[in-house]
Amino acid sequence: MDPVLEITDLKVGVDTGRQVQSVLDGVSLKLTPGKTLGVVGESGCGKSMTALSTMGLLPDRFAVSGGSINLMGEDLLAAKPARMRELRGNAISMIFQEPMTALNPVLTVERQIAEVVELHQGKTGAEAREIALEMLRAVQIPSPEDRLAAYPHELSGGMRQRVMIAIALACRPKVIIADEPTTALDVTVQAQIFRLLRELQEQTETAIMLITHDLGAVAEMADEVAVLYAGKCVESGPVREILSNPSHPYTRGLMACTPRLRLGAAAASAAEEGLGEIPGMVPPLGRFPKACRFAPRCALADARCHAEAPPLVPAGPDHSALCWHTDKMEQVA
Amino acid sequence: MTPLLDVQDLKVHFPLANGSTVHAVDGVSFQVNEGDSFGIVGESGSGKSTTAQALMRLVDPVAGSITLDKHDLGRLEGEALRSLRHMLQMVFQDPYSSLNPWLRAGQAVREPLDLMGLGPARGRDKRVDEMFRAVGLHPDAKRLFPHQFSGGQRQRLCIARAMVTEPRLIVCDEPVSALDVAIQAQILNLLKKLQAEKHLTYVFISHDLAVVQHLCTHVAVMYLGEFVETAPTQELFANAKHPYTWSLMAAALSPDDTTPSTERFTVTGEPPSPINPPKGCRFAGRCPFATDTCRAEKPPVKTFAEGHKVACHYAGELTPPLPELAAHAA
Amino acid sequence: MTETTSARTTAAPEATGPKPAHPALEFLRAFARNQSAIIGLILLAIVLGTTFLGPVFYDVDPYSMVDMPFVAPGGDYAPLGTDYLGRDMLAGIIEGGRATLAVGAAAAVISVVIGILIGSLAGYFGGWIDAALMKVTEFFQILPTLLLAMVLVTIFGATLVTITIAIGAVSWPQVARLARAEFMKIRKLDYVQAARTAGARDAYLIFRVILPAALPPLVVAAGLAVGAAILFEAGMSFLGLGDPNTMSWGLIIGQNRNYLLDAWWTVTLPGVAIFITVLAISLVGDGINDALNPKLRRR
Amino acid sequence: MPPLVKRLASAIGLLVAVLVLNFLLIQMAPGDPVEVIVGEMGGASEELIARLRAEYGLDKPVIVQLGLYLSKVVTGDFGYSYYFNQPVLSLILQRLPATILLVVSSLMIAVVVGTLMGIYSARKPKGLLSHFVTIFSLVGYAAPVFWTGLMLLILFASVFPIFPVSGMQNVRGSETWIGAVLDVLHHLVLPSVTLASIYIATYSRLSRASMLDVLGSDYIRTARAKGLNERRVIFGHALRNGLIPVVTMVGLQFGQLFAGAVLVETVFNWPGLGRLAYESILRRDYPTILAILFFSAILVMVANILTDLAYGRIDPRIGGGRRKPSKPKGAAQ
Amino acid sequence: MKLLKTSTLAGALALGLSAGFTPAFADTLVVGTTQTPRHFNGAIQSGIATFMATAQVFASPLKYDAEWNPEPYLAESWETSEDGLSVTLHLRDGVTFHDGEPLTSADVKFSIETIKENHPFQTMLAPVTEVETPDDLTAVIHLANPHPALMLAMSPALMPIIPEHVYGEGNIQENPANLSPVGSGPFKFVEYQQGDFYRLEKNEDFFLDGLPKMDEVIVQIIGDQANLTLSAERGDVDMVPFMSAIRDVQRLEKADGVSVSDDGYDAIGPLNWIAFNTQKPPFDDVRVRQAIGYAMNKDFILERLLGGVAKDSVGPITATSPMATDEVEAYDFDLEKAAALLDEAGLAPDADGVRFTATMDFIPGMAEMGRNMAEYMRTQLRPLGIEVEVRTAPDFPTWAQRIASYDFDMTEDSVYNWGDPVIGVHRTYLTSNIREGVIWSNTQRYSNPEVDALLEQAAVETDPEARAELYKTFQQIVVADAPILFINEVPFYTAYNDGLTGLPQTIWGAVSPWDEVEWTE
Repeated sequence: MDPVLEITDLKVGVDTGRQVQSVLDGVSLKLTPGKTLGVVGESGCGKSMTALSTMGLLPDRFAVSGGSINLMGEDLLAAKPARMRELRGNAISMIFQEPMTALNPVLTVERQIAEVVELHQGKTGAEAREIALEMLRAVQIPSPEDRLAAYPHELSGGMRQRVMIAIALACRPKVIIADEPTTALDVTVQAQIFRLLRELQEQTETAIMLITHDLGAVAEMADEVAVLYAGKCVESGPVREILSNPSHPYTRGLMACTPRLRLGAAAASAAEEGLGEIPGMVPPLGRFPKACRFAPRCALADARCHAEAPPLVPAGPDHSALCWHTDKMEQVA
Repeated sequence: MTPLLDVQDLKVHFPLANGSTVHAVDGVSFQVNEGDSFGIVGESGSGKSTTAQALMRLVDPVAGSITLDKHDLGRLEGEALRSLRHMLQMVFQDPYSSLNPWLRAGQAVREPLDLMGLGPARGRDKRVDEMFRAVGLHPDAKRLFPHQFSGGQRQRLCIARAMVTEPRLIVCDEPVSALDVAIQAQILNLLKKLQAEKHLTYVFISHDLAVVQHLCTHVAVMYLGEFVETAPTQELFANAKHPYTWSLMAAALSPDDTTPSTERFTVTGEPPSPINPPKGCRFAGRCPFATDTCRAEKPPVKTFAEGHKVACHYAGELTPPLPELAAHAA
Repeated sequence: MTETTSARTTAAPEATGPKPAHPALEFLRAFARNQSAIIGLILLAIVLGTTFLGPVFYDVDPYSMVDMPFVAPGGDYAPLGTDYLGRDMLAGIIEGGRATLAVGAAAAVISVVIGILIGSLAGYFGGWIDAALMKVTEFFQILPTLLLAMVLVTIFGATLVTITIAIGAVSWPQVARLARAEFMKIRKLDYVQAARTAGARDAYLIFRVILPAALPPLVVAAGLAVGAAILFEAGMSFLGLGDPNTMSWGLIIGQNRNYLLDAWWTVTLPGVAIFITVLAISLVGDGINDALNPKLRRR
Repeated sequence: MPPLVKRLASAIGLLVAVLVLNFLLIQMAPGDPVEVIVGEMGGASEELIARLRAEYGLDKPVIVQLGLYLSKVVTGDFGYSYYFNQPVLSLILQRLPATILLVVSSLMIAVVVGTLMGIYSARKPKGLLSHFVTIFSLVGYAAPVFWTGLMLLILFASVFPIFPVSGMQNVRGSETWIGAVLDVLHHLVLPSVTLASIYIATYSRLSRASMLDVLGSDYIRTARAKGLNERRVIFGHALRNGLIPVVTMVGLQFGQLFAGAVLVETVFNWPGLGRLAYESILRRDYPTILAILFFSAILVMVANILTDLAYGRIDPRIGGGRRKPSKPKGAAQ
Repeated sequence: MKLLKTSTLAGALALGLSAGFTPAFADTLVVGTTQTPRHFNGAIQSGIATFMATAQVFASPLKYDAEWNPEPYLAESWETSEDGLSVTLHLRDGVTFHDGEPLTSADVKFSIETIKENHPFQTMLAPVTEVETPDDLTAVIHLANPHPALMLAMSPALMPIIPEHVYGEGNIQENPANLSPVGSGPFKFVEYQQGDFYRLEKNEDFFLDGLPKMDEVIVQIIGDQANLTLSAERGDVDMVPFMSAIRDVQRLEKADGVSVSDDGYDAIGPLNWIAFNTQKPPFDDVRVRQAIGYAMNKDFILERLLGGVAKDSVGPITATSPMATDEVEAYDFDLEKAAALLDEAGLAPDADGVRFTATMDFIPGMAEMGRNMAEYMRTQLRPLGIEVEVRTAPDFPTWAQRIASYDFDMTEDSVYNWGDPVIGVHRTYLTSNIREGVIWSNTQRYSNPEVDALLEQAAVETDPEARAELYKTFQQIVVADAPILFINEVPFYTAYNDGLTGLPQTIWGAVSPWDEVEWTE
């Protein structure tokens, strides 16, 4: 199936006043209709910047310096601002991390949903209201008629995130970018939201880019995975492939760091399980190592890793990793 | 053996401006033995942080008792309370706001010693150096200001500060939830290592079952101000009996488990407000097993083997909807 | 962002965070980058230099008649002209600046001290103490300050001291509110709780932990209060409630007000002096605020 | 509605406190009002003086005078103005409209102009015009208001005689109703602009700061992600939120605005309460001073209640029926 | 925003209108004043603000021309008895008050009694024992002793005939009609916008034929002198009486279409002086007072400080009065003489050259005559070794309180003659008028039996020439004793639109009826 969104070799820099520092350096991603791409990494790895570049909403001082973002044959980087506005919230929409703050506190739910419909579909009044109501039903908000007139503060966190999803879905977008959509929510609510996204995706064939730091969420939601580290995509491939056979030391490290819940019979052995570590931390902007960016934290790193940027090595079907040592993965953790 | 910490029927309520009351913690009892780490797990609004603050006497309980090593912590005031503070310390959730931006790292760690007049003044610097090393920081970093540290390093500083008075009990309030997964692992390992080395006792607050399972010896599951299930860690994760515990377990995600969410056990709705908690079982409104009894009557606390306590009318009678638990039970 | 630090961790070496610079240095850098703040600083230096060093270079008795009344600026004896008594305007402005600045500073100190005291107690303790103190504050806030000060000065007589006290006594509520808000915000921060668990007493928490953190905006408020007090004094003098025996900018304006139509300089020049001073104070205050905000308040 | 009742009770308490404090304050003043009357009459015999003292109750103990005063105030009797020779209440009611007109129009100018300036400079904080706005707004703030008034008076009533010199109407009268209204507005321009000039800076800085804050918030990013254009983002989403601190400030500053009116009314001979206050302070007209302080306190309170109402309209989190309690201390998590 | 637009619109409109600010109604006179009247009842209130209105709304028994000659007004004729102990007034027939009620001798009796009881000018009617009303048109005023000042006291400003049926009830101080007066004068009172303006309209039934000329008179109160001057300059007001601010007078002299005149006002006799607390050392020593007199440079004061607009004042009686003399000590500027007198008084300079320190008060609100004079004295007396501290009173009562309780060293003061010396002069010098707490009594506590005797005689002396002689001696003594240093006559000017004629030029200036004022074009 043709990708609905294809990001190729995306480069983003930030102007600090003294110099332009690289934030993203050659990130390539593909989204397929009806499928979910999980984008994982620690904070500061460039996940959100990838999303905002795609939306054309990079903050001040940040700018795309290379590559292309192709939405159904249209290069978004070349699109004029007016065209981008037409696409945003329409063909491509976004769900943000903090449902508490991502909704305008002074506007009703109806207004905030109807607004996109009015803007992109030219529907007004009762028609827009009807669509807003329909969307609330779609995101399974109880007694949706009453909720139309509600303000965000009158809704719980989970409901607010449902409203955000309703807004994102109102114009039947081809692509939804969900930036850590459940991080701020409780686990039981997180489960509900993931379930909702899955169900909606099955109905609409929307492609989802799920940005998360949680490999568990990736395992649950994603079909494909891209692992970002310090502005580079270090590994990508199908979800089962990556989780069962991680081919980059960073991915392996993340797997090892994540505490596992051991239930039932397995609980007995949980106490003996140690927790893996990745030493150090993600380097701050502007201090990315020149060669392999992970080398300073990598157990496998040797002189070459510190001297030469690693190549993209195939590690399986549709699976590739940016590492000199894909063959030595067993040695990690 | 007398427990180090004995909490009986602790209640913390907050009055609101409009006359109603938040029942943040509503009758919680537990004991922690020396060297154990007691985990309290729950969602936001469950009252787990308030419990921690009540233990520290940062909020005042309206009822119940807190006994720490025979001292009646819950009733002491003023100087008497202050003189006991060195026995229990706290690590906070947000490493950014828990360090005074105006104090250098060394001063921050030394501050409790100075305030409580612990040890000879000359020896304090040495003690601070010791603590820096213990948490994996170089003593040279003493002269830096908090904003010059990363989040993980700040949390190390906080741990050093909490341990500098050689407390009997450390209350950790979500100490890793603000950190990235790789750093979280570092801090968890550090806490575990220090506990082993110094024979510390923890009360560990978290929303993450996996973290609690990893670190704690005992676990209490909290919902709307009450403990719904308490047990030694292994027992709890092998034989959880409360539907709420199941829902938490089912919702926990693991990279090893690619079961799609649509096929998992989920509960509906979100926790109700602690202002007017439901009359019967507080979880009844979201529980798929709830009956009219649940909605009308407060469930009794049933005790099972190994001190496994469950507050559910049907505890032990229901079949767990999670395959692992069901398999284990069978 | 570029320097490295010597702090290496032993067990788990994290690459240590950036910015080893002292917060004060960071603040100075941020301040120095702010052009309007620098302009303000220069203006302030000019004002202070003129009023305090002025008499050294321009030795004319501001109270004696040097020429005919109402000589326009550029006259033979008085470069900025003369007033209604033929006194030298320049000497008067230099002399008046001292009283004006003194009243401004002293009144600001009074209002800031009262304000911080009330605001910090209310913000720290909360509860009924807060409620009671805020009632008092509200009480003072619903009365128009100028009227109240006028009544006070009328009752106790128009001297520089009573005017200063009156201004200070009516303008503290804003500082109190600010201090209270800061204290309420800061007292909830984890590091204050941490200090409490570390055995800190209330006084230590108030003065050693919270106050330093709350101080930056209060310092700015104090600076702005100086400007406000200067304007206040000028207003009172204009209404004829100034101290007639001490030359101040407000008094010069008030006394020459009737001659505005014929001798514009007698009113305009002291007005310009007030304007420049208050402007300089505001610019510097804004600069401090901006420099403090992003760096030290967040992160 | 208990909150309103509580509020009213508290307001009444404050007003009584205002009355008592001012009364006692004025008792401390040297001299007594009969001396004033006698002085203003141009002298009087001792018998007349004694008679006047008795008539005004000044021969009674202070506490009795206070009791008498309070009991009269309850019935709406604010006493008799020694100086102006009429009941204080009628005196104040004659002057009140002029002051309200001046203060409210100044407030509107200050808020509208200040907010527009603030929005503009928040959108382009580095622009040349933004600097100009900053400087311009500071001019009004830093210059003594009476001085600004005198300068405007010289400029626009003498050098370019566009506006009238003083008063609030042409005493020669207008033939038509509309002419009279225009005449008052014509007289209003200079005083209200002068009074507004102090506060334009306050509001432009405040709205600039709050708009900067709002424009950086998540829900503005959401609005942009919906594809809204800049104008709708600013006026549809940001403005109402940005106005919240402005509204708060309006309430807080109303009392000060009234104080500024004393100076402006004096400069422009505006026949309002401010000038009356000035005159009665100079004349030791105690009943009038007391009543003015009392009425200005009422004005401020009414303004505060109005701002609260406005606040509730702008910010649904405040005031609206379904109020959600704020989280108490320590109840987080 | 909307308001802003409207204001701009109004501004633009006004721009068009203001191009030619000719009066909207040709027969309207707009008078500007800085003073806010307490009320409009001149029977119980003194002061220019009240007098101006009183003279328009009320009529009095007599009025005066510019040469101190009485003219019939309400009284068609009058005669004084041989012994000078009674004055008979024959009232005009058919005079009615503005409310239509007839004016009778009962109203005259009521008015005189009210004035005697309430008016601050206690000496004015003090000798009146009884007013007899044999018929409706005759009133006989009986006196305890001859009282030549009575004639001037019957002027429009001082003796308004107020209707008994309006003012007779209750406490006259609080009579509502004080603010909406009813009289029989040339203009009817229409409305008062508190602190803004009051409006009078033509009394169609005025008893003098063809008068008044104006249909409407509006008195606009513009508290600030500069604003008032600007208004006059722009033609917003047509007439500004009682102008005394020098700069403004000079400015209006130059303004197009506006003229300035100091005609009239002779009887007001406003003197500006410096008074001493003569019981308080060192001012109890006449030499000290005289020394200060010689230290003042009157030329500088008159020419420079007062811009040559004010006239010199040499003694207690205004120079225009028939009772005045200039044969008194002149106190020519002479610092050496001043120093010698001080030495003689035993006040030697100390190491810093300071002989003594003293305070100087002034009436608040009168910048040029008051504050400037005090400031001048401070500067001027310093070389002589006298350190002067200028004390400001925040308000008039404070000043009055200080002076009337003798808490002062020196003060500037302005006191008016108000026509006959008995009304405005005696009060300042009589030993019997040392009344603590009463301002403008003998607050200097000056006491000279010779002066007391002279004044007593002059009060009852009916022969003008003999009377003038008595006053001449009085003036010489007082000037020599120097309880008061006379500086200048407060200059009163009237600024008026060139289109006006018939301006009041009587001895009472603008506190006489404006019934002949009219527009020429």
